Amino acid sequence: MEDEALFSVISKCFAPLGETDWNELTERTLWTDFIDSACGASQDERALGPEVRCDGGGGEGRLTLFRKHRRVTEIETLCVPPTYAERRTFFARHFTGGLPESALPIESLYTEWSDAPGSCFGRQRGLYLGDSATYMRELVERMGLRVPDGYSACPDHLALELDLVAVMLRNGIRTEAHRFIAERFRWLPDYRVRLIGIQDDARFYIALIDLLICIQVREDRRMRTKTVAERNVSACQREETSCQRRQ
Amino acid sequence: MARYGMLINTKKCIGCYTCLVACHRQNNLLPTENFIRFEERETGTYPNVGVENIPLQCMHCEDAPCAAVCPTGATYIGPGGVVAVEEGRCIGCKYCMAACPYQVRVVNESTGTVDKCRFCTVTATDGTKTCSCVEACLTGARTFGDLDDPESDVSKAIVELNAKPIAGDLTKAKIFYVR
Amino acid sequence: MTFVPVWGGIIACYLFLAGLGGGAFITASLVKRMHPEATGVVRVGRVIAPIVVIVGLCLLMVDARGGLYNPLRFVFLLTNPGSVMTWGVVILAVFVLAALIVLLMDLIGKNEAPAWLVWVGNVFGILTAAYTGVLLGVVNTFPLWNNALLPVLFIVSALSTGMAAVMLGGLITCPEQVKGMVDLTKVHLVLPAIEIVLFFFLLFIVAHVSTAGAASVAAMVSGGYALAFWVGIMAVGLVIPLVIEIRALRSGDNRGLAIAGDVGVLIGGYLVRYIIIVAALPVVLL
Amino acid sequence: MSEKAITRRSFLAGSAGVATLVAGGFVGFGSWKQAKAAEKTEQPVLATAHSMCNACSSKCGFTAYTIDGKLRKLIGDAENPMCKGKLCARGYGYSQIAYSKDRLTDPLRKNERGEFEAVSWDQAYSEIAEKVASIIGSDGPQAIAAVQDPRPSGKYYTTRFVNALGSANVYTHAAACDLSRASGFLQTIGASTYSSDIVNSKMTMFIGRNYADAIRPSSVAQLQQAHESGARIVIVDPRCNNTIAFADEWVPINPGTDLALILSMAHVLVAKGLYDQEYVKANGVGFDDWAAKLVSYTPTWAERITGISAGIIERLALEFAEAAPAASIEQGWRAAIGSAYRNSGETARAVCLFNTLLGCWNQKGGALFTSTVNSGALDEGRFPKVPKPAVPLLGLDDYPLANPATGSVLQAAKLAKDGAIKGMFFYQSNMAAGYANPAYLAEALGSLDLMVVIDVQMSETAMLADYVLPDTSYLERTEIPEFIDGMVPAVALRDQVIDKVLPNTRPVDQIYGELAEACGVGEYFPFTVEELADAQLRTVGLSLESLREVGTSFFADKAYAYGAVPIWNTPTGKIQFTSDACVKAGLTATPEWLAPSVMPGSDDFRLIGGKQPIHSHTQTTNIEDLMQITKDYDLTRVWMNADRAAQMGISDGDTVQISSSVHSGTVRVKVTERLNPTALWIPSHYGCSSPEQHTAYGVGLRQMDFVPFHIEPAYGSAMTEEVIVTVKKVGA
Repeated sequence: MEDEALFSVISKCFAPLGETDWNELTERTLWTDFIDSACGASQDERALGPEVRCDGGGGEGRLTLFRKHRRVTEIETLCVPPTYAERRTFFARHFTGGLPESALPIESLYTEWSDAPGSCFGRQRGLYLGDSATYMRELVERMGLRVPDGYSACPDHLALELDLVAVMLRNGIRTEAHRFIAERFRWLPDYRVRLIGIQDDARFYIALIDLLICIQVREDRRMRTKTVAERNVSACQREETSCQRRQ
Repeated sequence: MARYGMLINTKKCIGCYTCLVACHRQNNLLPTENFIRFEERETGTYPNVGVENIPLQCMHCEDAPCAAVCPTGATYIGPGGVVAVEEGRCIGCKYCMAACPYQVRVVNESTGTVDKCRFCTVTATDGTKTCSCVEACLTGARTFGDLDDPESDVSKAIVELNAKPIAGDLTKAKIFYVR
Repeated sequence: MTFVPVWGGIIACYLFLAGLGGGAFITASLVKRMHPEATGVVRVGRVIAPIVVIVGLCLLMVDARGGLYNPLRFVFLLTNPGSVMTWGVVILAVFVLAALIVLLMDLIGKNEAPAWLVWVGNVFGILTAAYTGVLLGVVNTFPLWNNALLPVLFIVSALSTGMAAVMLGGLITCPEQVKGMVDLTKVHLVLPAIEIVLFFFLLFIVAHVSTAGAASVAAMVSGGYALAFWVGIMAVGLVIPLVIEIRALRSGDNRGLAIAGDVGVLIGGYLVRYIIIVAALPVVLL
Repeated sequence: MSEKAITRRSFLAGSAGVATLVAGGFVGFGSWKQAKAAEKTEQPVLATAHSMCNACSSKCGFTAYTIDGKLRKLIGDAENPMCKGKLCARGYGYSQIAYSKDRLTDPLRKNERGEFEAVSWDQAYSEIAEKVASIIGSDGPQAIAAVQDPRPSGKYYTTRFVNALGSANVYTHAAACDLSRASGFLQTIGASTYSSDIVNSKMTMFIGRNYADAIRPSSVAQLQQAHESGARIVIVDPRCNNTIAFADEWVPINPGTDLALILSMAHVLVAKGLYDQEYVKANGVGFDDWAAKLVSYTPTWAERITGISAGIIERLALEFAEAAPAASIEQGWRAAIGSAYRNSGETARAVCLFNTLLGCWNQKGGALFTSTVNSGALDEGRFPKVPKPAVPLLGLDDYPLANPATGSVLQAAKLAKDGAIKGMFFYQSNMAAGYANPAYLAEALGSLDLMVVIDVQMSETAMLADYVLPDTSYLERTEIPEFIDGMVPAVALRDQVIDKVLPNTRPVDQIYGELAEACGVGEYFPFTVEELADAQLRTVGLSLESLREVGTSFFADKAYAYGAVPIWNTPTGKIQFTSDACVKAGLTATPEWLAPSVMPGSDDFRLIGGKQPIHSHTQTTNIEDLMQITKDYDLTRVWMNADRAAQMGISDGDTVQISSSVHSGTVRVKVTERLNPTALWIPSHYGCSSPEQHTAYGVGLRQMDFVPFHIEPAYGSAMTEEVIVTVKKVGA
């Protein structure tokens, strides 16, 4: 599965979808393909270009092992997507606003409303239509696209952010896509905390978020240390092999 | 050059917090970032009691202890005698907060820097006619203006009402109170 | 609105470590002069001095979040020569530099550090200790801080904690060298005694000059901080070490007790800063 | 690589399928922000709209400024008679609700497990309609009822919808607000309220009314003006509230005894012949009966009850006589004469009669019946008339004096519990937390077959509902015009300020119209809210367009003039010193002393409530900016008189346990000289029990929890302060 398809699938996991569409998405071959691709993205870390992970010296072997173990459980969780009925219940209880169990995947709700002078609510959190929403709307429009009607309160809905990545990748503007991933998905750790806090079993969604966080962290580092990154490729590969040996 | 100051008539203050919330809105503040602090004083004994609500905020002192102790020069006395904070220099050591005798400086929890009343009208670019607290005050307890201009509302009111800084000559404060 | 202390544990720790560093360096110089053979103890002091001050400075930077998030802003620290904190930065910088060079020369062992450099270290060590007191002392919002006794108390406490730290290090790494230092034990004995006297005067005077001062003192001796004050500072930090030292003078060394006494001095020293920072109440100007 | 069509489908491209995009359009977040900031400082594109606040029921008019469609600033409209150019803290703070994460985003239905789940509008409508049909089928339309806290559109559409279903049962929050006042006034002067001409008065007495803590900016301004021009302002209140800033005297009365004070002042006037005898004779009926009763209400008698010395009572009466007719007792609102005590309704009657003794009706500086303008009749073709329901408003049999315009919503709750009312709709009403004992109300509303709540966030009432329908916030909709009484009557408009923030929310007019459609009575809603607003305005010579321009418009030709003799709209056409209806309802013909139903002893307290200037009941406590003030200043504390506290060994800031017969809770104490020793004062806003309101949840105590469920005889009010509590220091 191509990267763009990977993002497209995750996007659809967070968006309202009809039963037929959901069944089509989670149909066996496509989903297996998605899982493979997800494994790739989280494990061999080559999904989005050259690997740059470097967890420091010394003890990283164990750390990597631990991470790998965690990722294995993540992948296992992802292997069994929720049924349409399960998903509908989850959306009705958690991706609906104003409820004690609300956990809407909308960036504005987890970031500062605005730090620009001349905004009404300043740096408060937990408000719709913050700077990230305005940015998303304008970006989407500048690129010649349109925010769908259902998302007017939340152009910075995770599903749209992911969808935009998929669209960018599909259209071959990869550098921008990578930058977008690095910049936009910084709110996901806070969102992950919210998902952990809900009463229902949110493991499927948490696993997707973990996958995205993993990709974001890598892209962020890559953006910041582009040149260093290239130098480190070989070193990291060495670490990878030594790790495999220990296993 | 103007020398800006304010008069606060506590006899008119009903302690309604309107100035505080208006200030939040005007200056993009966090809910915890209060440029105005209220003190309430009760006098007398039941049933002969008096109540005084005293809003405090940066007094824009001429002898500003905050500016004196600021190690990075982030706090300075700017045009019009307005004590200002240059956020880009502030390291958030909070020495100014300790030095301020009026406890009217606050930490912006989001940036870690210290901030306070800016006499917002002086720097406002959005057509604001006077400080948002003055504009919002329901009872006209606040008057803002140029202390050097004897004809300004604030100068005339200070004379007429015999208003004094809250702590006398302590820091040559430029907010005058009617008590 | 109730008053919330401007600073807390982190800054208390910074003041404590800065004083301790100064005190440790001076202790090392003292030991070198009086017991040149006790090189282990001297080295302990010279190792401790720069390290704790550097740690203290790091704590300061952690507390100053505006700078922590934008480290380049620390460059501006030298731009206001009128600020005690600016002097502090200079003093601490010179001290750390001197102490580091002395330590390096000591470690390399080829040449003794020149006497003038050691004296620079000693002088700036005292200044470092004094600075921590003056930093608070010039703030006239808080009567508990704004008096001439506080810097003196902080200097004595700095010497006391510095000495305790060096002795503690000595007792752990080279106990046999520490054994013979009866004269130093006497100094070590005098400091807590002076501190108790200074503390008494400080509280007595502060309690009498203003209501805010009285309230601050009340908070320390009978209010929310009473336990920390009486048990932490007075008992653990001053009286017990004093008793231990007296006992040591009379009936000889006991390593375990000496270690306990030194640890007590350190705990007490930290609490002195902490409580003086958090118990101080501002003058009410209304 | 198995590429399926689905993975190539994009939300962003719309329906067409794969998107192609302009690569050059990409810009990083940082540069975007910089460009944005530059654009704003260079040329901020401000859009403005006039609208009305919804933070309390005053509905102040303001101009809203928006940048990029987002709210920037609110400025009170100088023209608006409610705000006179100023908004209060709540007005600024509450504007945040539009963007709050706690807003309801989708219609909700409670599932079998008692949890809310999102459903589609159509599903919600059809299920509600099915239940409505089944209730009407089995119990008739009178088993349907609605409750609303009056707002322009809400009031109109709720009433129209319920009437269209064939039911007359539309209630307001009045039973927990001003029901006794309105009902008592109706019995004496035939009007549900009046306005004291404070600015021009020589003396005005406020009984339990508190302009400075329950703010309407124009009222604060009037009071200030009166005070500054030398009017004598007297505050009768167990608590020395913040209005004292503009008052001359605080009369620290024992709560629940205001009736005794008024009767005794009347005694002084009548005994000394210092009342306007001609006026009384010309306008009143039954005065002699009242005068006969007044004989025994001497100031010495009243001193024992009210705690106010006889000398002060006599002096106040004489001052009134001196100032008359430029003097009055202000009309009050909630509390003492509104709904607090067993004698609230009778106190309201006595207030009107006392004002009559002063001869102050429609006199400059007295008590006025100011001018009103209302919408005229509309074209019945476009706005079809709803037939009058066959069965009148339920509850009036049991509480015959209750103002029929609002009814007693508490009796409605009782009827719901008894099964006479089976389906209830709520609009902008947090009945379950604010009107009476929440445990009782939860049980009563829990026995409904159908409960539908329309609101913007999950209130305690919404928590009990079977269906919750998400409303737009007040900034996101246009409503029908609000006609405002006054010296110069006016009309103001709530207009849409920002686009709908949440796409799946709907404005109240649309919700009721669609509900009506689903229930088969859609023929009564063939118009949009704009059409209705415009038609109403055209009956008074305006249009929606013209009112949009100015926000507030005045009817100068209808301005009030002093001196007109009012038409007393009572059964006798006179001011009724005696009322047959009251006798029929089991009360005395003239207002006599009626003790409150409970009285505190020397070891306990009467729990009384009141407002703080930053909150409107429970409605604003979920606003972070406002709640932060509560936290910063520890505003959830209960107030206790300093002497009582000293006796009990309680100091300022101590935590105490408060217990009534039905509830118990712990809270910190503010020890103060500003409170009558028999009272314990609690702010009435806190104790939110809805976890969906993340900011408000669990902060402070809820006054209503302590109040047992009971209803004021004859009048139907909540008697919110008929409760005795004991106080115990925690840890003592």
